[in-house]
This record gives sequence, C-alpha cells and structure tokens, in this order.
Amino acid sequence: MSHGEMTVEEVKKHLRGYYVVFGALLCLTIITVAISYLHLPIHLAILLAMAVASVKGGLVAAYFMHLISEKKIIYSMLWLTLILFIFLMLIPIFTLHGYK
Amino acid sequence: MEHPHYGFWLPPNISTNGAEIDNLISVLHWFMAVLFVGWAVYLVYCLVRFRERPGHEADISGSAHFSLPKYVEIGIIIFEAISLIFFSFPIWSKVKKDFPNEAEALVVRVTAEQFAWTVHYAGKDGKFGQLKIELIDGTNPVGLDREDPNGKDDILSPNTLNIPVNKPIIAKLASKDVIHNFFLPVMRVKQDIIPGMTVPVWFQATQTGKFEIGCAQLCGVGHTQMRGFFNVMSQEEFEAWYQEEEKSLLASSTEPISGKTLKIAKIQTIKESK
Amino acid sequence: MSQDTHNHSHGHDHSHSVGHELPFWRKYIFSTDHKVIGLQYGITAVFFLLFGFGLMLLMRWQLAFPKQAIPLIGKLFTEDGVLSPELYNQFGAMHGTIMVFLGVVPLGVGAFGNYLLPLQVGAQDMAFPKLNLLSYWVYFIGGVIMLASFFSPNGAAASGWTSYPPLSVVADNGQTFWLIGMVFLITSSLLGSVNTIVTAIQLRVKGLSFMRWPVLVWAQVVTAFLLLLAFPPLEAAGVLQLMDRLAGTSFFLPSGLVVSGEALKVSGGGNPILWQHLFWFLAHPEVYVLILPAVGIVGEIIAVNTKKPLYGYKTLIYSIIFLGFMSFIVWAHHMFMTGMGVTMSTFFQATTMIISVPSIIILTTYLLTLWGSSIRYTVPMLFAIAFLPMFAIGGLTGLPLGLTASDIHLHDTYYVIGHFHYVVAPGSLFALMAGVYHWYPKITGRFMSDTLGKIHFWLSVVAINGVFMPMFFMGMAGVSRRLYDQTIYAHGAAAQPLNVFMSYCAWALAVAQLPFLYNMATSWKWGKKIESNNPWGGTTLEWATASPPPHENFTTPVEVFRGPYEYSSNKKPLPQFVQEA
Amino acid sequence: MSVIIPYIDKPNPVTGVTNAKLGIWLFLASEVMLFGALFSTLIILRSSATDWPAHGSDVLNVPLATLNTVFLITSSVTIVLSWASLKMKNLMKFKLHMGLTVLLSFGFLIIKYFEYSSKFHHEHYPSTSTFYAVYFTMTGLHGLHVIGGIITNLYLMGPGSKMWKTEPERFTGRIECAGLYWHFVDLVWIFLFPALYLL
Repeated sequence: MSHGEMTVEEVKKHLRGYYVVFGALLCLTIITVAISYLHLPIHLAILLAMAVASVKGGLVAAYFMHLISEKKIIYSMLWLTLILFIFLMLIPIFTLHGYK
Repeated sequence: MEHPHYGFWLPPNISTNGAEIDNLISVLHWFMAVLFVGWAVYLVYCLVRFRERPGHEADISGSAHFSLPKYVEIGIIIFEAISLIFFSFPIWSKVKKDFPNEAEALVVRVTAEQFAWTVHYAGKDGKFGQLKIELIDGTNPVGLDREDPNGKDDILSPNTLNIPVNKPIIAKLASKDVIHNFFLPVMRVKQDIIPGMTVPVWFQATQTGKFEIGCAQLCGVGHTQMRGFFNVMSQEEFEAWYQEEEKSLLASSTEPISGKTLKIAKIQTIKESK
Repeated sequence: MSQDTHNHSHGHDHSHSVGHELPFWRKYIFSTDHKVIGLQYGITAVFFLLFGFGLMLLMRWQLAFPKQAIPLIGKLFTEDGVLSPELYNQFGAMHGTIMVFLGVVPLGVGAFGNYLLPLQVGAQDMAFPKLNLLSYWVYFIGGVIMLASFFSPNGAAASGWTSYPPLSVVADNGQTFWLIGMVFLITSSLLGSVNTIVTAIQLRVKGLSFMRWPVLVWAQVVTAFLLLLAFPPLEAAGVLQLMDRLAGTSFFLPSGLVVSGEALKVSGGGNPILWQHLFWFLAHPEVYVLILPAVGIVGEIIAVNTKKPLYGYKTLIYSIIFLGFMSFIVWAHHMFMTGMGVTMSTFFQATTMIISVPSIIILTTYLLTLWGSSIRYTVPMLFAIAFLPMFAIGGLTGLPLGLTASDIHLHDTYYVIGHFHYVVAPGSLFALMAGVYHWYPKITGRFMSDTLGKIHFWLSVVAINGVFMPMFFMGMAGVSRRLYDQTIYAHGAAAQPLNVFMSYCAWALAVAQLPFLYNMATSWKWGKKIESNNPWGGTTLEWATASPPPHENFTTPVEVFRGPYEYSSNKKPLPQFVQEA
Repeated sequence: MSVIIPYIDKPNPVTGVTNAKLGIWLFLASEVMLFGALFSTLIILRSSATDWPAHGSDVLNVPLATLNTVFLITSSVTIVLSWASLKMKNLMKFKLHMGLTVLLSFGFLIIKYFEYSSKFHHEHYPSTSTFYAVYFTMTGLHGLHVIGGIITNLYLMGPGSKMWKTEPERFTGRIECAGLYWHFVDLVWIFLFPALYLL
C-alpha cells in the first residue's frame, strides 16, 4: 500500500499513530536527558545515548517519513546509502586506529 | 660511489631494503608489458582483419564464446594476489614494522619546516634533549633545551643527514608547520611527515657516497628548494665528523649556554654531482 | 525513413514557433531545455579545459627551461617574464582544479549527460528542468569564483588541487576563493545528479527496462550516484577548512605548529589526516566520475561502428556498477605514505586490487566486441579505439601505485602524474572528443569535417603520448611532482631532457587542437548536411527523433521493444524504437 | 506545444513514486553523507582531544536544548499533520498546522540565538577549542538547514499554496517532500543533541 494513494479513512487511522509516536519521542527525550545526569561511565553513556537516539530516529523515519511502507526503489537507494555511510564511518576507525 | 649515476630509470639503490622494492617494481612492469603487448597485438589484428571492406560483413550472432579472456582474467587475479601476499605485504611489513633494535641502531630525529631540514643527533649519552616550542628561533630551529642534561651534547645538523654505512638508522620524523615528505631516492625511503605526529622510518646503507634528501610533498612556495644532503660515510669518517661536532660544541659551551647562543654544526658545503 | 523526415519537418516548424514565444535570454541563456543547458555546459567546459590546458602550457615552459623568461607573453605575468614559484604553484593547483571540476566532469556529466540522457530514455526533458537550469548557473558561478581568485591580492589557491592542510589553512586568500568555489561546484553537482537519477529512472519510456538502458545511461546513473554520495563529505570538509581559515578553528591544525618561526595562535587539537580522508573519500570516486561517462561514450560508439551487438552487455553493466561501488572503499590508497599501519594498508591494497578486476572486464568486453565485426573507421571510432590502449596504460600503471611496497618509491612522483593523466587525458578526453564528433550531427544536423578530424586525431594521439609516456620514466628516476625546478636535484637534472621533450609535445598537442576547434566552430554552419536523422545507423533512442531534436525531443510517442544493441538476421541494425524486424 | 514531464503529480506505475519523492530522497541521501562526515569529524576530534569537556552539560545549556528538542519533535508532528490535512482536503487545517510548524521552528532559532549569544558573552568562540569548533559548526550548519526549511515552509504556506486549486495532488506531494526534509532536520538534531549536549 502506498500512502501516496491513501484514502481519507486510512489517513485518519494514521493520525492516531502519529500522536502515539509523538508521545514516545517525548518520553525518550526525557529518558535520554535523565540518563545523562546519572554520569555513567563514558562508554556506557555513549552506548545508551546513541541507542536512545537511534530508536528516536528510527521512529521518525519509520512513521513520520513513512519508511515503514515505502516503495522498493526508495528502499534500495537507502540501503546503498546506508552501506556507503558505514564506509564513511570507517574514517574515524582508520584515523584513530590505523596509524599504529 | 662519489657520483651516483642517475638517468631515465630507477636511481641507484644503496639500501638493504631497496632491492626487494626494485624487484617488485620490475616484476610488475614485466607483467604489465606482457599484458599490454598481448592486448595491443590482439587489437591491431582486429583493426586490420575486421576493417569494413567490400565483401566483409560483421558476424552478428553475438554468441561467439571466448574462453581465453576468462583465463586471462583469472591469471591477472592470481598475479595480483601473489604480488600482494608474497611481495607487497612482506616488504611493507619489514619496512614499516620490523624496526631494528634501537640499541643497535643510530637514532636521529629529523625535523622538517618550510623549507629546511634539521637533523638532531642525541650525542654521546644517546639521549635526546627536551624540545620546547618557546625556545625555537633562528639558531635553534627545533627548540632544543640546552639546560636539559640530556640536551647538552646533542648535535643539530642543518639540512644534512650524515650516517655511517652498514648500520641501521632509525629516523624519527616530525614537522613544525605543514606536511612534508622525507624522500631518500637512493634508499627507497619515502615518508610523509604529518605535523602533530612523529613517524619513524628505518634504513641501512650498503655503500658510502654523497646523495640528496628531497621533499616529496608540496609544502609551499619554496618546496623545490627544500633539498637536503645525505652523506653515507664509513664508520671511521662518521665518528671523526661526530667528534669534531662535539668538540666545537664543547668549545662554545664555555660561553653561557642558552638556546640563543646555541652552536650549530657548520653547514656542509658539497659540490653536488650535478 | 518517411517517419524520420516527418519528424524532421515537424521539429523545424516547432522550433520556429518556440523562437517566437520565448525571448532570446529565455531560450539561450536561462533556458530550461536540457539540450540548451547541455550545450551551455559543453561550451563552458571547453572554455575551462582550454584555460586549464593553457596554464599547463605556461608551466611547461618553466619545467623545460627553468628560470628563463617566457617568450612573448611572459611579461604579462611577472616583471622579468620568468614564471615565479608563487605563480607556478598557483597554476599547478588551478590546473588540477579546473581540469577536474570545471572541465572534464562538466563536459562528461553536465554536457553529455544533459544532452543525451533524456533523449536516450525517451524523455522530453530532465525531470526537474528548473533545477537543471539552477545547477548550470551554480556551476557557472563556481567557475567565476575560481577565475576571480587569480585577481585576489596574492593570487589563486596554491596548495595543489588536493589542498592539504595545514599548508592550505595558512595559505593566502586564494584558498578561500577556492573553498567557496568548490562549495558552489559541489552543490551544482549534487543538484545535477539528483536530476540525472530521477530522469533516468522515472522518465523511461514504455518498454525501457533497466537492462535495456544504453551503456551511456548506465554510466551516467552510476556516475550520478558517485557524485551524490561521495561529494557531500568533501563539502563538509570544505566547510570545516573554511572555518579553519575564517573563524580560526583548528579542525585540521594539530597543537604546537610553528610557522615561519612563529607559534601559530590557534587552539590546536585538530588532525591534518582527517582532511585527507574526507578529501579522498570524494576524490577517489571522482576518478570514476571522470572515466565512467567516457566508458559509456566509447561503448556507444563502438556498438554503432562495429555493426554488431556489444559483447557481454550484462557483464559490462554489472562491472560498471561494481566499479562504482568499490570506488568508495579504496580511498586511502592515496595516503599510503602518511604513516598508516599494516592492517589499514593491507585492507586498502586488497580493495585496490579488487577494483582492478571490473576495469579489466570493461576493457575486455570492448576488445571482444571488435572480434568478428566490420569496423567503420569514422573519426569518433578512431578516438574510441585509441581510448582502449590509453585507458589500458592508465589502468595498468595503477598497479605499482596500488601496492604499498612499490608505491614507496613511486608515490608523489611523475609516475603518478603519468598514471592518472593516461586515464583522464588520452582516456576520458579522447572519449569525450569522440563523443563530440559522434553526436555533432545529432546536435546540429551537420557533420564535422572528416579530414580535419583525422588530422586532429593523428596529431593528438602522437603528441599526447609524447607528453605522458616520459612521465613514467621521470617517475622511475624519482623526480617528485610539483617541483618548480627539478634540476636542483641531481636525479632531476639527469632526467631533465625528458622534460624538454614533454614540453615540446605539449605545445604540439595544443597546436593539434586548433583543427578541432576550427572544425567545431565552422561545421555548425558550413558542415556537410546529414541526409537522414540517423546518419551512423544508431540503435538507441536518441536516433529516433529529428537531428537536431525539436524542443520537446519526440513529437510522436516512442516505445522501446528490445535491448540497446541488437541486429536483425539480415545484419541490419535493429533500433530499440522500431517495432518490426 | 510544450514539454510534458510525466509523474509530477501521480506516481510512476513502475516505480510507484513521483519524481519529486524520488528526488527528495536522493537529496536526503546526500545529506546523510554530509552530516555523516561531520559526525566522523566529531568522533575523531573528541577521541583524540585533550581538553574536551567531560560532560556537555558542564558547558552547554541542557534545559534549553531539551526544550529545543521538544520544539523540533513537535514541529515534526505538526508538519505531518499538515500533510494529512491536505489528504483530507482541508486547506485551512493544512495552513494551521504548517503555521504551527513555522512558529516552532522560529522558536528553535530564537533559543539557539540565546544559546549562541550566551557563549559569545562568555568569550567562547569557535576558535576557543575543538569542542566549540565542532559545536558551532555542526549546530550552525543544522541551523542553516532549519532556516532553509522555514523559507520553504513559509512559501508553501503562502504563495505556494495557490497550487492547491490547480493541481491538488502535486501540491500534496510537495508538502510531503517538505515534510520529509523537515523530518530529516529533526532526525539530525535527535543525534546532535546527545552527541554535543549530553555526552
């Protein structure tokens, strides 16, 4: 199903989903700020903060950006981007550990 | 060898590591030549035999199956794998990783700046003096602290790297300003010097002679001028030079020592073999 | 043929009516027609190519005859007519920048991509015509900024086209121009590549499945993906370097720098290697941006002039895709000498060896297409054939540079210059010239002169090898690149005769381009008229319409019935757009 | 006769998307790489820094940034609601939600302005340290994206909305694309916020 051709009823159904996601995002924001005040060991803190951010980002992408029901062409393009993004993220690894 | 022979091919090699590198270069070029000649012969043959002419028509079946290219392709892959595993990896590992023991080697520091080299020897005690950025001035290009007990006998040699033959040398490279590249053509040594990092290289000369240091990375308007001298001496010659430097250092140290009145080794004047 | 003539006359009527509708500036300056924009890109790119080439011709004088005054025009640049080291470095940096970002890429991607891609997929225009207009003008502004930098107080950027910090950060103002210019050029490329991809994917006519795309369309799409996803890291790096220069940050400046005896007053803590990573993350894919359109053009021309199907079309396409993909994970082979450890160098050597495989497959499919063919020696075909061995030399010489051990000696020498110029000059540029000769009748309805074309070809092919072949020997001799005067070094002085020879060849190469420029200019009006709309017997969609194509490209609906390079049983080309065999 | 470009309002039956939608996703893909490069810069500089603040909250104002996060998340909801309103053929509701989105984005910028001026007041500039360099550059570039979004959204809410009368489907598609861009801006902030302020 494409949201490009959604009927009015389907849009209405979606609306509730948007509010639920909104609530979840607000909760996660509070959680991530709260965690930061615990002053956890740095590795754990980074892990938690990035995990929460990923969940939030995932929610935005999946529901607001409708990636949960997108067309194949968009998916394949995003997979490609994701892989190249991972390559890009090799730069810190190589810079920090490649010169030993 | 006083006057090295330079020409249109590899410069002479006087390094213990150089032969393997040269060997790889020549193996690769033979391979490239064979492959290219093969392709070229095939290409010229096609261009002549399949030219457009009356009575000749293209074979459009398109199903003509060739197996030779597949074998060539596999051959190339195998060759590349071999040159990686049996040539490049071991040589690189030897040059970059298997450093000689510092105790048996001569350790020098080479500091690059726009547009000069300073070679820093540790002196008799084998320990380098501290470097302080605030001491840097025209006569003390690396900011060597002569107050530091380790630094009292250190020798600074501008633009000239003198080394004894047949002894492993470890050069610790650093840059004061921009990226330079320490290039000893006859030693097959080339290393970028990234400011903020100290990168060691090692090499061992097999012959004496007078050669050059080049900067191989664009470092500004005087990049070309950034040429240093690289002299490989016999052990005796080297020791004589070293002692003379220390003597003149001692003579100057009767004056109050400070960074500013630092005695630096006199500049070698070499009539290059140009 | 009646169909064609019908289109032709129709097209003429139409373009007349458009001429009345739109004022001159809308039709030729701020046009949204992909064909006009393609030509704008082409003309601008040719101007920049000549400009960049001109810089090199001046540098070649200094290289051949160090510190001698340049005859006749030297006084324009310096008081004594000798090219100063400052100017030499500026010309060197700008030669690279202009040739790559303002010359070859706009010609291969901007001009050929814009003009041919919509035609080859059967579209009436690009998907976003206004965006297309915008991307040309953003490119134009970027070019103007680059040229303007020559007039800034201390001249243009002088830190090489790679702009390695810290040198580029402590350099004069020209570098700021360079960075701002680059931001414009990158933005233009990003807009253009979005347009290319959307056009190729969305506006395909009925029946044109992906595996029926002509090679050139595939090449352009892969190229567009490279531009789209590799350029942004350089844009980020450019912004960071601008911050370093203008806001005093230290992204690329480590602590403790002492420049000209003065401690640099910055916070420090940055990393010069970071720039190199971000730069080469773009600049390696950029090499394939330079070569892939050329590969596509050569494929089209070989397919038309061998009068048989292209050998191994699918293999070729998969190789192009794989090549594009792999180009993202080889970048650090440009940085082997920066002091990287064994693991990292092993990884990048391995990926570099892997990327050689698809390149060889591409070359092989073209070579095999020649077998059993009937080669028609048109001028574009001559250039396309010359591309093959030249590209082969360029590719093969990458081998000793891709292995760290041999790279120790060859890194940053003339060997590197020879290697990538073989890929880009007698490689890409020959292919682009072939493209000009091949599609000139499509664009203008007239042929370029055959005789002048052949003179151009033979002079060029000899001269260009005379320029670049000796570079391998210079590199072997250990002569570093970017030297103002190599005779200062003993090994440089020994190799100096090569430099003199190369310079003469470079000037000969310049002379060899005169018949080409004359031919291009005069044939527009006086060239031999084409007799049919499809003078070469092409099988792809751009030949389905009139030459030159009308404003909306296709006046009657087109449909695709088969792959791009097929032939009927009686050995006649079977265009994609013709239903009956 | 003029040039006809298909699939500007209705999706291409083969790919299932409109031109604009594919285009905006491609653009966002390049944006991912742009911010990716900046994040890798952040990781490198942070890992090798000597004077990086132990916690972002020591030097940055977390409550204000949290408020900003809430603003952006809310604006993401309002913009998707504005799109949904168009789907339900309600132009007024669309304008209401779009107006809210723009208001919230202005709120974000105003707070950002206070944050910046307080930093400048304490003489903390991009040149102070690599931390501030990263902070100002990344939030600055993100801020530019916010400004770009505001301009687009204002246009679509005002003069651009005339298209609703002539080509409603195409206009709805435009709002969807503007929404996708805006969600992306939100998404970048979702990662920037912990990376700079909380860690």
